[in-house]
Amino acid sequence: MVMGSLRTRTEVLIIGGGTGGYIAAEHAAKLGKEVTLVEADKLGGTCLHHGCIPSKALISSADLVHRLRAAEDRGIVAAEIRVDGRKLQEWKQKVLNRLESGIKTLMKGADVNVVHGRARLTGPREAVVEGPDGVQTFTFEQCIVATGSVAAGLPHLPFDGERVLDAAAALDLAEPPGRLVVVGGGYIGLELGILYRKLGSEVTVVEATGQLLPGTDPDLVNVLMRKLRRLGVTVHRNARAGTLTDAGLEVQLEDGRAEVLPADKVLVAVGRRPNTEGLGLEAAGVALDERGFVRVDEQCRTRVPHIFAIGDVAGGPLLAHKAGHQGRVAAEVIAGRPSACDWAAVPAVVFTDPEIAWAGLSESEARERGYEVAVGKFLYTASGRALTLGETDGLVKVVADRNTGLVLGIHLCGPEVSELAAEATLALEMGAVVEDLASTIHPHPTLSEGIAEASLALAREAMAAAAREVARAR
Amino acid sequence: MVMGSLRTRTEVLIIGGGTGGYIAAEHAAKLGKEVTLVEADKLGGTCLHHGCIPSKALISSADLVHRLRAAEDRGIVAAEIRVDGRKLQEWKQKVLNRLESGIKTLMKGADVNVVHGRARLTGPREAVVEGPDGVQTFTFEQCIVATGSVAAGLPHLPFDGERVLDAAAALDLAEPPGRLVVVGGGYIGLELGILYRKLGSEVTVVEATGQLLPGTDPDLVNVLMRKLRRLGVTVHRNARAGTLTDAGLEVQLEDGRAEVLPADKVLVAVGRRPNTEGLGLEAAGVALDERGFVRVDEQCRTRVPHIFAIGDVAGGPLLAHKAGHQGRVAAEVIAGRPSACDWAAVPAVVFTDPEIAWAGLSESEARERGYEVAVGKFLYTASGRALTLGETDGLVKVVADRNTGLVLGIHLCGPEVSELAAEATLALEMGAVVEDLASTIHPHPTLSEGIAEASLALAREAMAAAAREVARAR
Amino acid sequence: PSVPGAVPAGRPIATPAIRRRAREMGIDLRQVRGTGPAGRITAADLEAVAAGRGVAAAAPAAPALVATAPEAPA
Ligand SMILES: Cc1cc2nc3c(=O)[nH]c(=O)nc-3n(C[C@H](O)[C@H](O)[C@H](O)COP(=O)(O)OP(=O)(O)OC[C@H]3O[C@@H](n4cnc5c(N)ncnc54)[C@H](O)[C@@H]3O)c2cc1C
Ligand SMILES: Cc1cc2nc3c(=O)[nH]c(=O)nc-3n(C[C@H](O)[C@H](O)[C@H](O)COP(=O)(O)OP(=O)(O)OC[C@H]3O[C@@H](n4cnc5c(N)ncnc54)[C@H](O)[C@@H]3O)c2cc1C
Repeated sequence: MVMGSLRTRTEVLIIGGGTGGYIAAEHAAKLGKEVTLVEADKLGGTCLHHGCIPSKALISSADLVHRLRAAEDRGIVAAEIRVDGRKLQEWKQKVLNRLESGIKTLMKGADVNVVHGRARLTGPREAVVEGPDGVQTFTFEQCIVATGSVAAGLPHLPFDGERVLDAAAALDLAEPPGRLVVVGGGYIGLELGILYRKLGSEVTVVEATGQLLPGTDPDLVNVLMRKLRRLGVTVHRNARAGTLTDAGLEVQLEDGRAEVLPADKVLVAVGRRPNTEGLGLEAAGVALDERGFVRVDEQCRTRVPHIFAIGDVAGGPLLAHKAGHQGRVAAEVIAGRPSACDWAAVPAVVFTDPEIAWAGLSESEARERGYEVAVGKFLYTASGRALTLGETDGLVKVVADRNTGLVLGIHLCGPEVSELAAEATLALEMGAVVEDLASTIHPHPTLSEGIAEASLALAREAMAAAAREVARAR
Repeated sequence: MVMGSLRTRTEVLIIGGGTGGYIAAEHAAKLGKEVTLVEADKLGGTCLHHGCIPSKALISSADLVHRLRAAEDRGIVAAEIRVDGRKLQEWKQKVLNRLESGIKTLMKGADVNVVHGRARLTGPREAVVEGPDGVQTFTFEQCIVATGSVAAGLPHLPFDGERVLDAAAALDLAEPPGRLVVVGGGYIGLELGILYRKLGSEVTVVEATGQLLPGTDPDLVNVLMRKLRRLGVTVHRNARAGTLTDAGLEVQLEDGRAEVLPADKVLVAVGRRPNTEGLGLEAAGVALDERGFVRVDEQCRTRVPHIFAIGDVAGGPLLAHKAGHQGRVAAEVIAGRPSACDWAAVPAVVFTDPEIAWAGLSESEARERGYEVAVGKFLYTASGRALTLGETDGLVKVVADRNTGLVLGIHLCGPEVSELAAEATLALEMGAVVEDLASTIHPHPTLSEGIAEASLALAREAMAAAAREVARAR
Repeated sequence: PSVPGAVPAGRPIATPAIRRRAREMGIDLRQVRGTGPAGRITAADLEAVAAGRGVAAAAPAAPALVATAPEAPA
C-alpha cells in the first residue's frame, strides 16, 4: 500500500500506543469518537514490553525459586533447582505477546484505527506519520500526546547495550550476570537488583542520596534494607558512580574513599525523561515545563486546548496506572464529559522483597502540611497470614489527622502488599476516617487485616482519650 | 495452689479464649475493664489451633510445591521435590506456638487475668471453673460467652480419629493419605481436599447438594470446578455418603447408582454446631435459637442483658473475623460505648485454588431483594498481573443497583483474591457507588485492577446510556 | 450514575463512622433521608436532623424512610 500523499481526517489522533494511549483510544472510541492511534513500535509501550510486565514476570519467577530454596524448614526440599534463563525469557515473551494481542483485539473491538509509524506534529491540526508503508498526513479535531518517557543515562556512563544497560536491556538478559552493579536505588534498580540476586548474581546497589527509594516512608525502607542484607545485596548510600573500566565501576563512597566495584554488567536506573524529541510540539504550539514535560491542566489539556497530553510525557508520577487514568480522563473530556484528574491519591507499588506500597501522605509530609498527626502501626510479625506464608517482615502505618480522624495516608511493607494499595487508595478517595477502616470487617487470615489493626489501634486511642475527657468533665 | 473454695469477683468474665474471646478480653481491658478470661484448652481456639491458621500454613506449603512443579514452562526445574510430612507438621506447630505466645503476651500487656479451666454458669451472676488446680467460683458484672463451635458429624459415619476424621484431625496428619474421600463440598472440605491433592493424595469430594460451596456465586464456582478437574480432584455432586467398610465409602451418586469409593481416610466436613453443652446457659437464663445457637441482638446481648455471646456460638457466619468483630462490639458495649454489629457486609474468603472471596449480595440475591441489577465483569485472563504470576483462572463481578450505581456486592475468584476482599468490604461499608470504584486509581500491575475494570465497564455503560438519553431529549 | 436522595432498597446507606455518630446522637438512620450519592447519609444530614430540620419522623408515605431492619449478615 503506497500512501505517500494520503491526507486523512480523523476526529481524535492519539500519538503513542502505550498504557496511556491505548486506554484513551479504547475509551474515546467506546464513547462514540472516531479514533486513530499511531504507534511507532509495539502496542503496549514501555509498560508492556520493557517495564511493568516483563519485570514482574521475572520477579515472580525468581521469587518462586527463592521461596522454594528457603522452604527447607517446612520440610520441602528440592534436590536441585535449575533456572534455564533462555526458557524463562521465552516464557516472558509469551506473556508479553499474549497481552499485546489482547490490546490489538481491544482496539479492533472498539473500532480504533491503528496506524503503524512515527508521528510528528506539523501544526496545531495536523500530523505526519512515517511508517513502513510511507508517509501519511492526518488532520484531527483533537489530539492526545502519549509518547511516554525514556531511560535517562549518565553522561560518563553511556548505555552501550553490552556492559552498561538500561532497564529494558537488563530485562532481556538470557543469563543472570555474574556481578551486577546497579546505579540508582529507586524502585526500578531495586526490583531488578533483587531479581537477579535471587537468580544467582552478586549484586551491589549504588545510590546517590542517603536513602533507598527516596521519598518513601523511612520505616518501610528500613525493613527493606534489613532484608537486602539478608539476601546478600550490598548497598552503598551517599555514593557516586564514576566511570567503568575493565576492572569495574569506580565509585566514590560515603566516607570519601574511592572503590572499584567489579562488574560484568552495570544497570543504570537513575530516572526517566519525557519522550518529546522530534515530536513537533513547537510547531503545534504546545508548551513544556522547566523539566521538559508537557504542561497540562486537570483535564490533561496542553496550552493548545484541543491538544491533550497524558502519561509519562505529561510528568507527575511516572506510573502506568497514572497514565491509564489520564487516558480515561482525556477521552471523557474529548467526549464532552466533565471529567478531571482530581484524584485524592495515586498509589505507588514497588515489587521489592518485601513489597512496598503506599497511598497518600507520609507522616512527615502530613506534619509539613500542618496536620496534627496520629499514626497507627501494625507489624507483620504478629500476623497469622504472614506467618503461614513464612514471610513476616513488614508493617502497616496508617497516618491520620488527630483532630478529625481523617485518613491521610497508608503505608505498607510486607508480602503481597501491592494488592492492599487499592483499599488504601479507596479509603483516601472516599474520605474515610479511621473509624471507617477500623469498623470494616477485614477477612481472616489475610494480610489486609494489618490495615484494620493499625486503624483499630488509632480508634482505641481516640476512644480512650474521649473517655478521659468525659471523666475530666465530671 | 489449692483454690477449692475460692470465690473471686471480676468485672467481666469471658468464657472461651478463641478469636472472639481473646479479642474481647484485650479490648475490654484496654477500655478500662477488669477482665477474667477462662479457656479450657489453648488460647487461640479453633481458628489458631485447628482451623484458619494450620489450614493456611499447609495450603501455602502445598501451593509452593505445586507452583514449582508447574513452572517448567518458565525454565524452572527441580530434579526432585520431596515433602517431609513430619517436618511440615513441626513447622506448622511452630507457627501456631508463636501466635499462641503472641496472644499470651497480648493478654499480659492488657492485664487480662487468664484462667485455665472449663467454665460453667451456675446462675445469672456466677460461674464455676474447673481447672487443673481445682474448682474456682467467679461472680461477675458482665459475662461474654465465646465458646465457639465443634465439627458436626454424620450419625452413620462417626469420627474415630483413625479413618473418619474431622478437619482438626485431618490437619494433623503426618503423611498425606493415599486415597482421601471428603464428605462435604463446603470451604473446609475443599481447602483440605485441594491441599492433600497437591501433596499427592487421590482426592474425591462428595457433596450432597447440586453445587460446591453452596450459596456462592455460580460463576465463581464454575471456575473452581474446572480447576479441580485439572488438578485431578474428582467431584460428585448431588451425592450421599453412606457407611464406611473395608472396601471404602459407600456413596449414592446423582444418577441413583451406588458406588464404593476406596478410602484410606474420610474427612467429614459437613458443618459445625454451637458449643453450648454443659455450659449452664439455662441456669443463667440465656436463650437459644431453634438451631441451638445463642440468640443475641445487635449489641451481642443475650436475653439476659448483662450476658453477651459472640463468635460461632452466637450463630451467623461462622468466621473468625466475624467473631473478632463481635468481640470488639461486646467489649465496647460493656465499656459503655454505643457500639453495634451493624455491618454492611461480612466478607467470605475461601483458600481454594483459585481463591474465592466476596462481600455483599450476589447477582441473584440482589434481584430477589428487588434491585434492578447491573453487573460488571472482568476476566483474569486479561490481567497482566495474573499472567506474570502464571495464574489466569478467575474473574471479578461487581454487582450494582442500576438506578443509583450503589455497589451491592463484589465477587472474586482468582489468585490472591483473599487480599482483595478488604477493598470490596470497605466499598460496601462506605456506601460506594460504581463511579467511586471506577475513579479510584488501582495500581498497575495488580490483581486489584480487576475490581476497577469491572467497575469501569459498568460506569462506561451508564455513561453511554446517559449520552443516549441526552441525545433523545434533543 | 449517582442520584442524590435516591431510594435505598435495603439498609440505610451510611459510612461506619456516620453510623456510630448516629448511635451516639440517638438518631435512627432508617428515618434519615440521605442526600449523598445513591442516598448516602452524610454528616450534614445527621446535623440537620439534630437541628430539627431533617427528616426524622417516621413517615410511611416517604419511600426514603425505609423501615426494614438492617440486613442480616451476608
Ligand atoms: C523497568 C520498568 C518497570 C516499571 N514498572 C512499573 C510498575 O510496576 N508499575 C507502574 O505503574 N509503572 C511501572 N513503570 C513505568 C511505566 O512503564 C510507565 O509509567 C508507563 O509505561 C507510561 O505509559 P505511557 O503511555 O505514558 O508511555 P509508554 O508506555 O512509554 O508508551 C509510549 C508509547 O509511545 C510510542 N511513541 C513514542 N513516540 C512516538 C511517536 N512519535 N509516534 C508514535 N509513537 C510513539 C512508544 O513507542 C511507546 O509505545 C516501569 C517502567 C520501567 C522502565
Ligand atoms: C478447618 C477450619 C478452617 C477454618 N478456616 C477459617 C478461615 O480461613 N477464616 C475464617 O474466618 N474462619 C475459619 N474457620 C472458622 C473459625 O475457626 C471460627 O469461626 C472461629 O474460630 C470462631 O471463633 P470463636 O471465638 O467463636 O470460637 P473458637 O475459636 O472455637 O474458640 C472457642 C474457645 O472456647 C473454649 N471453650 C469452649 N467451651 C469452654 C468452656 N466451657 N470453658 C472454657 N473454655 C471453653 C475452647 O477451648 C476454644 O478455645 C475455620 C474453621 C475450621 C474448622
